[in-house]
Amino acid sequence: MSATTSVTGSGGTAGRTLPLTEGSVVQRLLRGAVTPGGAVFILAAILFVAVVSANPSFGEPPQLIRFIGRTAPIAIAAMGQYYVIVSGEFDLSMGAVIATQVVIAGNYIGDDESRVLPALALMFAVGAVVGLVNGLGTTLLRVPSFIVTLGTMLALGGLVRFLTGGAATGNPVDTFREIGRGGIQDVPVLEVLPYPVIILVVIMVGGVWLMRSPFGRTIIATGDNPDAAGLAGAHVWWVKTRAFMLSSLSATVAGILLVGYAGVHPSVGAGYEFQAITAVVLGGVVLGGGRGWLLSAAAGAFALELLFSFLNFQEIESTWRPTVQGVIIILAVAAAGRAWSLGRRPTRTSPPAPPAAPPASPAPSPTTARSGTETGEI
Amino acid sequence: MAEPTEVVRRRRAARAKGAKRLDSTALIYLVLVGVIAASVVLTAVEGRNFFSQGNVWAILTAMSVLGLIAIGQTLVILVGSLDLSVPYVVSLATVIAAGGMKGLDGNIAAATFNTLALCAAIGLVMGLLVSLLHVHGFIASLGIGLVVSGYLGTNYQGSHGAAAPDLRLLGRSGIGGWIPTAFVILLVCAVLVTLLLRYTRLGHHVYAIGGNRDVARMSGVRTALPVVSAHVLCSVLAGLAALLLLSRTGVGSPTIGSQGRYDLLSIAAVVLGGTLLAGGKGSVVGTIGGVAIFAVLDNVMGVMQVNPFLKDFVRGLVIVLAVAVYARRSVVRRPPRFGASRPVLHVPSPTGPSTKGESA
Amino acid sequence: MSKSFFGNTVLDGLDLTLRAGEVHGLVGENGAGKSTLMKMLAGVYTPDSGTIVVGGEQVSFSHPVQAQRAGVSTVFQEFNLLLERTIAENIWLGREPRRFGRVGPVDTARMRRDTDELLAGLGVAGLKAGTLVRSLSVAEQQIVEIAKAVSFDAKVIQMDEPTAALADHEVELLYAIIRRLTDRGVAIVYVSHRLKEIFDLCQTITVLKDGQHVATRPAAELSEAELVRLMVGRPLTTYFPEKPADVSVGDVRLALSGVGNGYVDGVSLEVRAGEIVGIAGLQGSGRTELLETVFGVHPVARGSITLDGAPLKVGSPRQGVRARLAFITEDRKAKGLALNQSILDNALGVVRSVFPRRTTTARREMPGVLSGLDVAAASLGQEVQFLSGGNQQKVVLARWLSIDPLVVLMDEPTRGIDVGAKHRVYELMRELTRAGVAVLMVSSELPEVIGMSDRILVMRDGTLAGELSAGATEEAVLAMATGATSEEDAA
Amino acid sequence: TEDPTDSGSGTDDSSETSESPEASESPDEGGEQEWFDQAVYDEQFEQRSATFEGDPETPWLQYIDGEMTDTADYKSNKAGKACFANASISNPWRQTGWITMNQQLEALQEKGVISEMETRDAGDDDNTQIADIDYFISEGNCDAFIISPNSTAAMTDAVERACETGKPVVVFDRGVETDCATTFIHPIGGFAWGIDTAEFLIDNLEEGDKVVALRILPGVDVLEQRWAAAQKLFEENGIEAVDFFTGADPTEIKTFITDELNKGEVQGVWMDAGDGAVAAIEAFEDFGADLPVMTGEDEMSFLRKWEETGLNGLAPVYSNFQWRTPLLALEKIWAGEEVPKEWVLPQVPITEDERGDYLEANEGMPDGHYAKFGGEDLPGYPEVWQERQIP
Ligand SMILES: Nc1ncnc2c1ncn2[C@@H]1O[C@H](COP(=O)(O)OP(=O)(O)OP(=O)(O)O)[C@@H](O)[C@H]1O
Ligand SMILES: Nc1ncnc2c1ncn2[C@@H]1O[C@H](COP(=O)(O)OP(=O)(O)OP(=O)(O)O)[C@@H](O)[C@H]1O
Ligand SMILES: [Mg+2]
Ligand SMILES: [Mg+2]
Repeated sequence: MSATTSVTGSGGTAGRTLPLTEGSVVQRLLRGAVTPGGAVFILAAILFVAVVSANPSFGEPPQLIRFIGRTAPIAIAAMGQYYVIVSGEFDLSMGAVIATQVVIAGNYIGDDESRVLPALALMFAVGAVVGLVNGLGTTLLRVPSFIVTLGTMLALGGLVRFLTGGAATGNPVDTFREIGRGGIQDVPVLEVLPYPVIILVVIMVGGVWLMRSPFGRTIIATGDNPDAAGLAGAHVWWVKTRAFMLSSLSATVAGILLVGYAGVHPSVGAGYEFQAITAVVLGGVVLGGGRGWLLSAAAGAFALELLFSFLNFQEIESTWRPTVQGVIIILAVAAAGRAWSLGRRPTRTSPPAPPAAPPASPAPSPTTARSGTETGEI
Repeated sequence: MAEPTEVVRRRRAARAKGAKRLDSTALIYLVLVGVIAASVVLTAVEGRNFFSQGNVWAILTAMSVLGLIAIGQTLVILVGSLDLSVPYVVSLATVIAAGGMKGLDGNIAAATFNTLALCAAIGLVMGLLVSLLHVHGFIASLGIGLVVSGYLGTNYQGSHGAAAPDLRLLGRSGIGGWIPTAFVILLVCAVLVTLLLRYTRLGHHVYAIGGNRDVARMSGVRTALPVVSAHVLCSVLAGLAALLLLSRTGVGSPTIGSQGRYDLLSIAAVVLGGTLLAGGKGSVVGTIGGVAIFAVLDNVMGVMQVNPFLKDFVRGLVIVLAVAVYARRSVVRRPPRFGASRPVLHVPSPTGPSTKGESA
Repeated sequence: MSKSFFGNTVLDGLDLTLRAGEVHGLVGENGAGKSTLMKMLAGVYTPDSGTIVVGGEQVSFSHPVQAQRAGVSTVFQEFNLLLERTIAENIWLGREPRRFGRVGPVDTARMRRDTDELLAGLGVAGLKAGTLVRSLSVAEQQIVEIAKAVSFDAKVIQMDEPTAALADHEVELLYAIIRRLTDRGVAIVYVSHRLKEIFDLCQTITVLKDGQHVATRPAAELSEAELVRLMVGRPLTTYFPEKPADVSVGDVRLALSGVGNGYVDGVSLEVRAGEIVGIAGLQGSGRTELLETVFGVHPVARGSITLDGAPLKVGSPRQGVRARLAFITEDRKAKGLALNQSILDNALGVVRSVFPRRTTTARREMPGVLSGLDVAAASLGQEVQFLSGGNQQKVVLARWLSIDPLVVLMDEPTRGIDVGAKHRVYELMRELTRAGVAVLMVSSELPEVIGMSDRILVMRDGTLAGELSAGATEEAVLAMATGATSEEDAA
Repeated sequence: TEDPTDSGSGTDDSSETSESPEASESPDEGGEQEWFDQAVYDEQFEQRSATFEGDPETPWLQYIDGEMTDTADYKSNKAGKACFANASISNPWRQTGWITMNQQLEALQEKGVISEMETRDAGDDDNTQIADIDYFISEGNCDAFIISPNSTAAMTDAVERACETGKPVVVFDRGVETDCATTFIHPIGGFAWGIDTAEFLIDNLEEGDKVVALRILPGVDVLEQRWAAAQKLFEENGIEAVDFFTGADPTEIKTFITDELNKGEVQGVWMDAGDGAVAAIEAFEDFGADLPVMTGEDEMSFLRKWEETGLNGLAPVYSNFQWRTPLLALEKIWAGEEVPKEWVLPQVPITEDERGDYLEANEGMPDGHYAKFGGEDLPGYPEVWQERQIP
């Protein structure tokens, strides 16, 4: 960075060094919490309290950890969908990918223990290829992703059922199903630590790391403004394609867990794409791209599942479930509406902020700081 | 002032030359003709006649319901929104209409009115969510669809009510055994909506808002009205489609809309018809073309007794490939100045501006 | 009048009086509040306090249309046209004429007729009412915008940097239009960063600074230096920084020979290390496309490019970046920045997507670079959409500095930014040359091209029309750009 | 989001309907539908123990004695063309049946009874199926129609139009609200299923015990009838039953059961279709609760899991072999033999004692296969079913 250094050095005008962030940790947390991406955590917490008060045994660690385990697939799918949505696209093919993986597990592994590893490799390969097709269709063929993935959903679903005669042969061996069904036994407090929980945590950690990596930031920047990202040297088509691949691979992992949890069945994965999109949107991620946090998407999935459990415990007829779900997502999104920018305005702006700042000294706005700008002149 | 405009004029003239291309509607109908041609051959291979009375009737019938819904969907997409609730609105409309008619002709008017009014109300709610609360159309309609589906699931178990005999008669009637009445209704609606889009302020504003909501607002367009109208019309057209379905099935069914997968198929048909998914550009004529492509495709696959699973595969493939054909074309590129399409017309050296900028 | 956003006062107790037939210049640095003031007059924002009086009547607007009905039309800084609609549809949007009174169908024929009349009334020929706006050039679009503003029978027309996207000669067209309007008794509020235009056009000038009213004076009483002093608060003697003595022009860095494709043809040029080469030309002469071609946006069909003597093959911007070319686009918002992301994320955008392994280093150094450029913000976590144009441009510059470029391609580097920020950009260009970087700059502001460049290349119709040395006059540049013969040159 | 279509496809045999035409739900005005019909309930109650005419070795040809249709007019010597308007093959039950039907077709083609069969698949859509039937009428050159209605009331008009052609019309599985069909083939019906299963649970549970009823989706007549009968019996016998709609999605099933177990003990599980039964059992295993007394279906997945866990269960049957009968009925019709107007096929649950036999007989079949598919004597057995070769 020699040029940079020399350039700035010789300018001799170096203004004050800007802080990386504004405010203390607590202030920032508070600011984060009022964004839709933060609010979903609060929503999930409220729902959790509601569920536990409706049924205290739900709050016991063993039950709780099982709940987390069973929510892992949808949370993982939601995180996969997040990559695509934040890059400005949609992935409607998730359900079909899950169904495909389930069928592969059932038909290819069967009772053959030795095929578990090759099957896993095959499933990930299939997931990657589907993501690749979605991504290339969207970026190179320039078909809107809504349409490409709708096409993949129909085509993949049809092809798999055509090739298998509509249904899988049967459940794969138990070793394979253990991934989604089993866990580490005899753990203190929890009794059992389900593998899906471990996988979920690993994927979350990996995802957070990914989103902080250059690639992750590039995904968001690309979702925000693809033209600018392209001119900044990002290969937009490949960035988006990788987002689609991450989505399909997440669906693959969800599929593997579901084979274990639920077993092989044609309706496993049905409607998962909309469930995942709902979770992502509930997590405050903006459709259209460029805004939102990965973990909020996962939190959205948990909030959704908690809501369903709450309805079960309240003995509300299960036919009303979609209605409640519909109302909730509309409310959440309406509330999120333009709340995103709230926490990120240049000045202190948590809504009830004191508008007291004297007009003469508007907080650290660009204008006040400008005085430094001209010092170099003359 | 003459001179600078001269330059402008020269550019205009130059550009017009290179830009002679097929417009997207023409392209869609070209694709349709191609699909029909292939179908004629394949149908003949099966020993059938594609243009036989029964086949034409079948295709036109298949177009009617999806067509009506797709027209509504076109409006909604043009205005920059999306409607995923149509299947549930359709289902709801059939049970309400059939419940209201109770199989009696005397109830037709009232039941039809109530049904369409209810659909309009649902569209209104969606439109208000989208326009006033700024909920993304995808979410608003998904949410409303879920709400309605919960209501249907809880309150209607199985088929409900009965269509009036006159309505059922309408379902079977047609012109000369070739053109079903349902298709005539579709055409009438298509013409009306096209007129609406071309010759009313509302229509102009629909395009404007879909093209750029802020620009429209700045220009004094009341953005809420067209958005709400588009959603209301879409739901009403879905209600109309439901009445057509009812005229064929004779009973209300709480799942008939989902059976037809009208949400995704109508969106696919609209996009297939050349309308931008992002809004602001497209036409009902194109949409009808898109619907026709689907109908012909389904028809020929039916005649060939294609495995039902494989049908979905083909549908998916066709959607992506067909849209790819014109999605690539509609990407705006500046017309190249040099090379093959370099404008031949070259106006002689332009005169400079009358007043030169003074040097500072 | 006052206006504050979220407790941040951007306009404070401002008075402004407009007289019929007057062109009133509104000047001030980026973020001074010019656009905000206009938007309040236009009914986009409602003032927190204060009143607006039009023709003796007190009015208050809560919507742009109310302002337009009251006779106040505005040509906004951002384009307000629908690309997929025709000129006529754009102009009459929101008040399409109808047949048979209030409920009839839209009278498309009349719309077209009225449009043609309107354009003719402005002295514009060659634009057809039925043309899609998408196919118009920037200048033509600007004309449509103005025609639209005029079509309201406006008493007051506000123009927010109407020439930002225009080349000098196209500005003439605008001048003519404005004169026609003032002859009709229309008052014009004219915002521009190009002081020359202000003096050319305006009878009265109002200066804003930090949301405060600084002065309103007749233009005749002001000199350019005086005006600048009012704007920045102190005199500004030399506008363009001197070419530093210690910069020696080195070997050829970037060389194009016979480069051509669909947009440009037969372009041969050289830029040496430590040299600033300016490219002038009319709007649409292909300057942007030339830079884009070098950077890899458009493929090179003919000819070759070399960098430091070695052939340069770039098929995409990414490869351009890899070859250490930097490209500052003319349209910051559309092509330069991810507006919802933070300053830091935007500044690191290039490194992250092309040299991910260098991210850590760049991230460590970036705060220093940004403050070195005097980016004014509360923190690096602030979203760039809330920065003023000048600061946004500095963020763009910072992102390219981070890759240590060999060649910097600048397209309208100072478009829409204020004098202070402009000056900083110029300084930076000089500093770059000192570090041996080759700078290729496109600008529509002739003083800028002339003042900054070591050599000036002029483009016309996609080809290089010729080369001029540093001291060339604006007339010479323009003559070459338009292809006009010398006797047509006004003295 | 739940998509009723999708879940429908996932389900098993949601297809049934035995509902005889007269018994069809009375179109009541608005409000909830009452699925319970005492007369039909009583009739099916009786039919469970009725004697079936014909050879018990070929149950697909058995029927309960009743009104017969005279088919002398249809007698013909040359092979005829059958036109089959199928509702869909979107669930394992229908797939299994469809395979069986095709093998039966092959056998009859060899015999020279049927020249060809043209099939149109409606993909679970009423509207499409109506169009399919109309297409057959005008373009199909059909010598006979076979219709597996997608829904009862909606298909009535179309079936009547088929009848008007004067060609034989065979309706099977779900019925329609007209008796114009030459024969209507179906197993006993939903109430019988409900009675069989509820009686089993009642016999094996104590009063006050809790049963979780897992249902697929609302509104399908026969599924509703199964539950209507079972619910009535549970109520009468003091069994506490809570019901859920699961869309046959095993994920949902597990969730519901886990939540129920979280609330308290569950002693029994009742299912309106066996699809997903395995998931229900696994939910108990995973929770560490005692396995329930439960009823599933004759789908192989349930039979296998049932044996493996040794739980106390019953596999009610919605006779899949009925898919053979329509073609065999055509054989009779074209031969001029009379056929029952309403052809009620036997519907006998598989008990624990018989389970072993069926498992053995169907070894190597996929999980989605149905034990009482009745195709053992057809060409292609067993590979075609094992490999699920769908034409
Ligand atoms: N919608 C808004 N929300 C918050 N702050 C805003 C908003 N619009 C403008 N500002 C702030 O108000 C100040 C004045 O902005 P304005 O656009 O009026 O400046 P300007 O003089 O037009 O500058 P330029 O020359 O860059 O166009 C700036 O600091 C800007 O950041
Ligand atoms: N062959 C052509 N004939 C007429 N107009 C053209 C042609 N090619 C491009 N244009 C128009 O000229 C306008 C500007 O083009 P371009 O960006 O190449 O010019 P430029 O010299 O870089 O101008 P700017 O100063 O805006 O950067 C565009 O609107 C474009 O549509
Ligand atoms: Mg401004
Ligand atoms: Mg340019």
